Amino acid sequence: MSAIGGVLTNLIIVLALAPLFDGVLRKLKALIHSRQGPPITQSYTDLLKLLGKEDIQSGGGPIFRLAPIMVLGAMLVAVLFTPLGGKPPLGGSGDTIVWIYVISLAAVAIMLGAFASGNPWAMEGASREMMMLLSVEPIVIAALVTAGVKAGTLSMGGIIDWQFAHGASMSMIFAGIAFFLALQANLCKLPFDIVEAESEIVEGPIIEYSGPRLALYKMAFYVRQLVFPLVLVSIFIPWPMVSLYPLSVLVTLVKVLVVLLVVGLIECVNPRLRIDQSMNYMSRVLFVALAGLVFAAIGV
Amino acid sequence: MACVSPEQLLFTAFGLLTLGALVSIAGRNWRSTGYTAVVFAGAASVALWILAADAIVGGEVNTPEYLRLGAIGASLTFHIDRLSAVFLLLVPLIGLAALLYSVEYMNHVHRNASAARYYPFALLLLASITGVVTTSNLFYFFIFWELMTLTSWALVWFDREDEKKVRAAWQYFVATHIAAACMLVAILIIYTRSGSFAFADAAATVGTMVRTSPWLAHILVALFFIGFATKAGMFPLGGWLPQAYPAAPSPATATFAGTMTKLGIYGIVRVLFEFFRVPELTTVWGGIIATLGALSIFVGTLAALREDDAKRMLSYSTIGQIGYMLLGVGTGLFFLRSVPALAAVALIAALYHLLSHACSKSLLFLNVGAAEYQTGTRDLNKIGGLGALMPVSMAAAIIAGLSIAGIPPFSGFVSKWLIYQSTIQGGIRAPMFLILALVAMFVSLVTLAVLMKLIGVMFLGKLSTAGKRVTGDVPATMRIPQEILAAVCVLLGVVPILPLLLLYRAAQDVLGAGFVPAFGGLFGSNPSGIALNVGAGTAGVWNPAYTLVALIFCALLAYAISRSAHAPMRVTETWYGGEEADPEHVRFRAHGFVLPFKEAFSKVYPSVSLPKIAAFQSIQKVLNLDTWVYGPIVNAGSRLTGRLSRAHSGIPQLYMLWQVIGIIAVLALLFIMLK
Amino acid sequence: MPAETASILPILVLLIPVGAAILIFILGRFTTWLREGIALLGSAGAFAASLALGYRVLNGEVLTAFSRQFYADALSALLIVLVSGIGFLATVYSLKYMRHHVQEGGLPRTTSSGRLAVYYGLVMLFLATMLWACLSNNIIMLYVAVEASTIASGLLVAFYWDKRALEAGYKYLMLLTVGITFSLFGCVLVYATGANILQSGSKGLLLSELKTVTSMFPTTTVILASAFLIVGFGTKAGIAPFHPWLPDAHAEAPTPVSALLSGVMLKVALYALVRTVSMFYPGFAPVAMFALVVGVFTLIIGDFMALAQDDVKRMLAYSSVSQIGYVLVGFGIGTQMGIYAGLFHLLNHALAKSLLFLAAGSVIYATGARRISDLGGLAKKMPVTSVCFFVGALAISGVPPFNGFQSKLALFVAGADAGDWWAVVLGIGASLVTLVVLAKAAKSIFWGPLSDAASAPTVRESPLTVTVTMVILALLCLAIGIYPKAVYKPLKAAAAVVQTVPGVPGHIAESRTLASEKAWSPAGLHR
Amino acid sequence: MAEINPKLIHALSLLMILTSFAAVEARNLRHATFAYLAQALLICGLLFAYSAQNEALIYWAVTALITKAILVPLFLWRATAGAGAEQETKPLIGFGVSAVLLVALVAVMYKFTHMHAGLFVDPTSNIAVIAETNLAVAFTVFVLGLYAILTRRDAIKTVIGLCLLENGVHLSLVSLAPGIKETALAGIATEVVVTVYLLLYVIGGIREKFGSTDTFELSELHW
Repeated sequence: MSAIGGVLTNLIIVLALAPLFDGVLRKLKALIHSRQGPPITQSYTDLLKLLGKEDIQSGGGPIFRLAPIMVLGAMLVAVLFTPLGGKPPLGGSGDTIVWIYVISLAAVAIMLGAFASGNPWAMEGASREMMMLLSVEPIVIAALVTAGVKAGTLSMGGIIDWQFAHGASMSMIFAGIAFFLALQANLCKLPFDIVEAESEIVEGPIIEYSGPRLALYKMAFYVRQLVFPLVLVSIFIPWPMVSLYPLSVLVTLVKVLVVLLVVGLIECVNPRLRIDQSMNYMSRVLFVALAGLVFAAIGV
Repeated sequence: MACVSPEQLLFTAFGLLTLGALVSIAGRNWRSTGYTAVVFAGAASVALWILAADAIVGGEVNTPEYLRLGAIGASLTFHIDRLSAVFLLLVPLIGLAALLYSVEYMNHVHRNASAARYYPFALLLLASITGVVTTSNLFYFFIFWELMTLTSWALVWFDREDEKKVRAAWQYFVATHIAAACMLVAILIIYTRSGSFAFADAAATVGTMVRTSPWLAHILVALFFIGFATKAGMFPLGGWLPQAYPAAPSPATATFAGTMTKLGIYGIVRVLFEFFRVPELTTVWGGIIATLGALSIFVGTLAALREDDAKRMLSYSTIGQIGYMLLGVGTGLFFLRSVPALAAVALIAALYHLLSHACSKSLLFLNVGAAEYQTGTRDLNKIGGLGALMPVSMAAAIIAGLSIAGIPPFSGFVSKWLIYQSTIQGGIRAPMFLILALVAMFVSLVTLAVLMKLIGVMFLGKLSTAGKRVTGDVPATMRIPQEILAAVCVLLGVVPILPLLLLYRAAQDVLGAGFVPAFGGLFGSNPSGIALNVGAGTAGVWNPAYTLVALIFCALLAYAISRSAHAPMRVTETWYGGEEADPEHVRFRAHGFVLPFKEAFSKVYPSVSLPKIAAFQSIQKVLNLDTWVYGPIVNAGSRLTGRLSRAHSGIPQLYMLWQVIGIIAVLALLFIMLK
Repeated sequence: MPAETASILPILVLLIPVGAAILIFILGRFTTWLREGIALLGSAGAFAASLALGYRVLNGEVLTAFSRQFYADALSALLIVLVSGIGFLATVYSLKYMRHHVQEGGLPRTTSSGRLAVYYGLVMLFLATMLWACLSNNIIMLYVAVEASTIASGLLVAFYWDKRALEAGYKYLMLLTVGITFSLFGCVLVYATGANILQSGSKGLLLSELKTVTSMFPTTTVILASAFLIVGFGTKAGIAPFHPWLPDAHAEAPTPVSALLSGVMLKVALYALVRTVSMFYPGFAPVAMFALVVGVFTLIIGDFMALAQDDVKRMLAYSSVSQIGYVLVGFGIGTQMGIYAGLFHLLNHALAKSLLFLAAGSVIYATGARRISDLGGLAKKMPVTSVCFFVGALAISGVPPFNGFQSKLALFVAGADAGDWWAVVLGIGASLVTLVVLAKAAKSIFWGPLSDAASAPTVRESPLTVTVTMVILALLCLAIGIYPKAVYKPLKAAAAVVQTVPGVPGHIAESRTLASEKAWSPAGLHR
Repeated sequence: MAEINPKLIHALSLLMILTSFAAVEARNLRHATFAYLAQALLICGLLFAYSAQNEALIYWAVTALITKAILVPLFLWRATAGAGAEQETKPLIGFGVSAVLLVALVAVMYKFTHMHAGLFVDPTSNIAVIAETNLAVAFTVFVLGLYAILTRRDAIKTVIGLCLLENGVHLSLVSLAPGIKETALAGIATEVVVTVYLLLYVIGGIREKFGSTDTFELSELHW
């Protein structure tokens, strides 16, 4: 029953707060641009508006209709595998590898939807999505595997316990840095918002989507904005250990907010990279991750 | 099955398949011949399945000796343990599906060829494969192996007018026979040491040989490994595969991918896990095989990403997936001594991947065949948007594709997850495996890219001109096999406990019952999922049932959210930036998919003829066996031949001079020998 | 020692073809059906008699005649049945084939009838002489029979009497006679020495007697004798480097004769070689070793020469050279197992190579073209021929489930047992080359695009008498390949006749208790 | 039984060397034929001489007279009939060299047989002393035959060489086992006259198709 409770809490917290965090980010960006910017609740209103809008379908077909649902669904499942102020509620039925692949399941759904829409820009977007996946995922994998190697288990709960038990270690620090450097791309923020580059390929994969389905996409992106930082903060910097569950949730969210603020800063001060430039960058980051893995192998 | 003895079942199957082959030789009409073949194969399959069930439930089955060859002491004995049973379940399934599929496919695509060129060989191929996995005598193992090669070769050679395909078949023929020669030498060595061809004696002999002359044992393993790896299509020995697969008709290719190449793995498991179970050997060769497997994974999949011909793409990706199995097998071998539990898990993982890949890859070949059936081409730049017309094939293709790419909740994910877990656990003990694990996990994303390209371009998007003449879906006899295989893919993914139990038994038979820890100890007690434990606590967990429930729940939630405001729907034209454009012109070609990435890795596979970077030249030389192994041999042979020919000048006196010189030489030699 | 019984059968086996030959020479030139009928009857009769003889020998008898001048033990019986059987098939094949060639202007029309009579007469004589060689127990008569077979076949080789045929005929007669004269010298040495040791000329002529005393021969005599015998009979058997007559003769002779030459004559010569040289095995093991070396050399040379050929018949001829090499290797291994394998391969090669020659002949019959590069895509027009040729090719190259595989594997096993690994590895490699050569030839003759030589409207499947013979041989190849036990008993008996080299662990495996009888459980293997 | 006369046999056998050399070296084929005829007569004489010890040899002698001395020369004579047929095609090695080689050869053979005679015949027996010389001669004739076959381009000359080979073998046969009556049988059985006839028949065909009997032109069939 505790699992069910954890599931519901995770879902509710994330669904409720994801747009808020996005609003905070937008506000931050506006301040840096020295604009007034939208109110913090703007993202909620956007979603509500989209839910009411007309649902225009060009590609049609079951895949086109299913894709957004699958995207959000997969993202939410990922939430269930993600620790939020404690153990991941579904940690008993899936470890980090499962987490990675559930995330990539969402990416797959995005691509399928893009293909189904039959719009060349969408397909280009899908192609870029695939490329980003190819260049970013290795880093995430390497970082998490490092954790797994250190902890001797790949289940997130186990890793967190190990962290608390053994404290910080060289390899985990390296892995965390690599994970953080990849975060920008994972969240599809500048300079890595290559997949849906409005000014080039007009939102890429989701170009043909509108109304409630677009809302689902947006929601999924907001959720993603929470999931990755959550993993970062609770696996690589789980401290301080807070025994009281609500408090620890709060602490975690604060840490996430901090991470997101940094992400937002970076986003504001950088131009978009070309895909090959970003691949070069990622390959360098990968070396950091591998360094972490090597340290883990030699037990540092 | 108390009423029928196992060997009766086995021989019934052989008899039915051979009989079917004989009957279908006479076949003129594609359709009728096809149905006859299906009937015979179906009956044989039932027999084999009963036999397999018999073996799984009742344990190992040994048959008495048949066809005793007094001269060399070989006799046809069968030994059916659970490992064989796994294949006895798999092979008829794939073969039957492919045959049923062939009925309409061949009748439509190869109408003007002769049915007698296809069905007899297809049936004999199944028979010989059955023989390979059941016999327990090296001599007959070799015979069945060769039969398998020949029949499959005849299938590759189906289209004898096309010079290119004939050459592909030729390459296949030569490569596999060189491998067979290696195997033969190895078998002879064992025979001379043990004095019999029986597996048991071989195993016993090798055990002693390793102590007496270890180098010989290593040579033995190398010879066997070359033989099996070539058939399995491991890089770089599998150069024939991407040429030969596309040459064969699609159902035949499906059979190859599903059954024949897998027998390479079967051979490696049989021989290395059962004959060569000595620490000195297993650790060394485990490392080698695992490394080669990772190499194969990397190269094969990246090469697949480059291809735009659907079948060539799938063939290359087969090389990659074979790599995963080899990685598992290698890990298992490496830890056979130190961590039995890990060894068992790795072996099971490899076999699991073998099953899932067999089903999904055959299914994909069938899908491509369906597309070819409809459009007449396999070029992904020409095909597009068939999904609207053939939803079944599309759904099947998506399932199979995601399964191979290792996306939950399909079969491929479980097997790959097991492989990752075992390699990572191995990496904790021997860091080398960490790299291999990373390669495996990274490349499985590349696999995803490959198959996204295939699915997305072929079935999704706008209908291409090549598909314009398509009227409806493919016939039912072509749909049903796809549906069956797709179902199997899902089943293997959602209920991992069933295959795990079977493979666990197989591993017990291979490694010995006392050797493998209890099932619960390895895979946890919860029947709905896996909680992997190789001795050092829970290594990882995967519970498809719960995850699926969660996924469905979340999807419903998402759907509810999307419909919450009852937004109206409208279907419009696609938006091309506000311009009127013919979809064919603005269509997204398959070639452009992940192009920068391809360019970054384009030099990986030796047979690529893209502009080369100097750094890769040397690597290509090393990896491309044609240039530095076969080539020189052939040149030397032809040079020798030239010299010899010039010696035969045709002048009688010269020849008589040879006689005289000959007799002098003979005298001299004999004097030396006898004095 | 099996019971010796005097019998009329050996004489019968000889007399039937000889009588047929005489009748044909007398009556043959008048009517077609008469000569063909007599030829058929003659060869069929010889075959029947041989079968009867073989049956009795298989039941443990040794048939002798003329106070052991003729001596039919298991080895002889094997060869006799082989010779007369292939001879019969070749005769059947000849019926249509030779007529066709006469009509196609292969011969001057005026003399054709007479020439055909000569042809059939000579074929009968050829058979008779070969049978004689297999039956003779008299070392001098052995030589005479072998020489006689050369004479009988000489005119057959030069049968077409054009430039190429004449050249081939001259080389054939000249080289073979010179070679055979060497062997005569060897025989004379053996005879003289043996006679002096045995103190009896009549005994000194009989192989069965000489066998017992060879160990008493002085070494130098053994060297001289065995050298001359190997070179002499080896020339006739086509052992490298004494083979150059072989491709010419095989290529230029009428196809049925080529089949006989390659299918059985080489074997008969080899039989003579083994009969004589193996006498020295017990005392002088290196002789066997030497045969092994020569065999390996031969099989490599033959294979590589075959690789270079474009004329299909020459290619087959060279591949015969290499296969003879395999047989010789079998004998050279010298163990009972090796000899068994050699004989087994001898049998298989006789079947398969005759099949190949007949199939090639049927291609020539249909198209008139002999160059592989001129042929192509015939499979559609001549299905039976193409399948038969392919079966033959695979059988020769030792691919299961055909007979060649069984014998080659037995050969390799024997070699491995005797520890001659180098020979085994070279043999396996060479058999790969053979596979490439023959399969490639089959591919380019029967598949790929139609060549213009093959696309002529007259090109069609050969007549029944031609195809039937091929099908029979092909089925035999397959049958023996699938069920080798069928020929195990006679082969083993024949192998037991030949003296083996002592001190090598070679064996026929049946004599061992195999561990494979016990059930197999890998669980018992844990260490 | 009467004792055989070694001197006679020595003389005859030594003469054989000369005749065979003449047969090999004579440029005119008819002269060569005569030389061969002479040698045939010599070998018949030898056989008669031996028959003093072993009367069975008389049959062989008679047969040899018919085949060697009558039939073979007859065939050769017919084969060399016709314009320009007598003249031999120019050989590979000239007279001088051959002469030198011959001397060397005889020397070697004598040395060999006199050293190893014991191998072939019982040294104590009365025929040993004869055998030594005769074997030397026999081997010489044998090698001369080979020499002819190898170095003479003319097909007919090669046939003569073949006959020389045969004579050499026969000589050694009779001198190895003269006392045994089966020897005669063996000798009779191994006459190559039929082969010679066939060869000359084929060579006749070659002459009419190729226009000459030069064996170097017979190289159309090669690799």
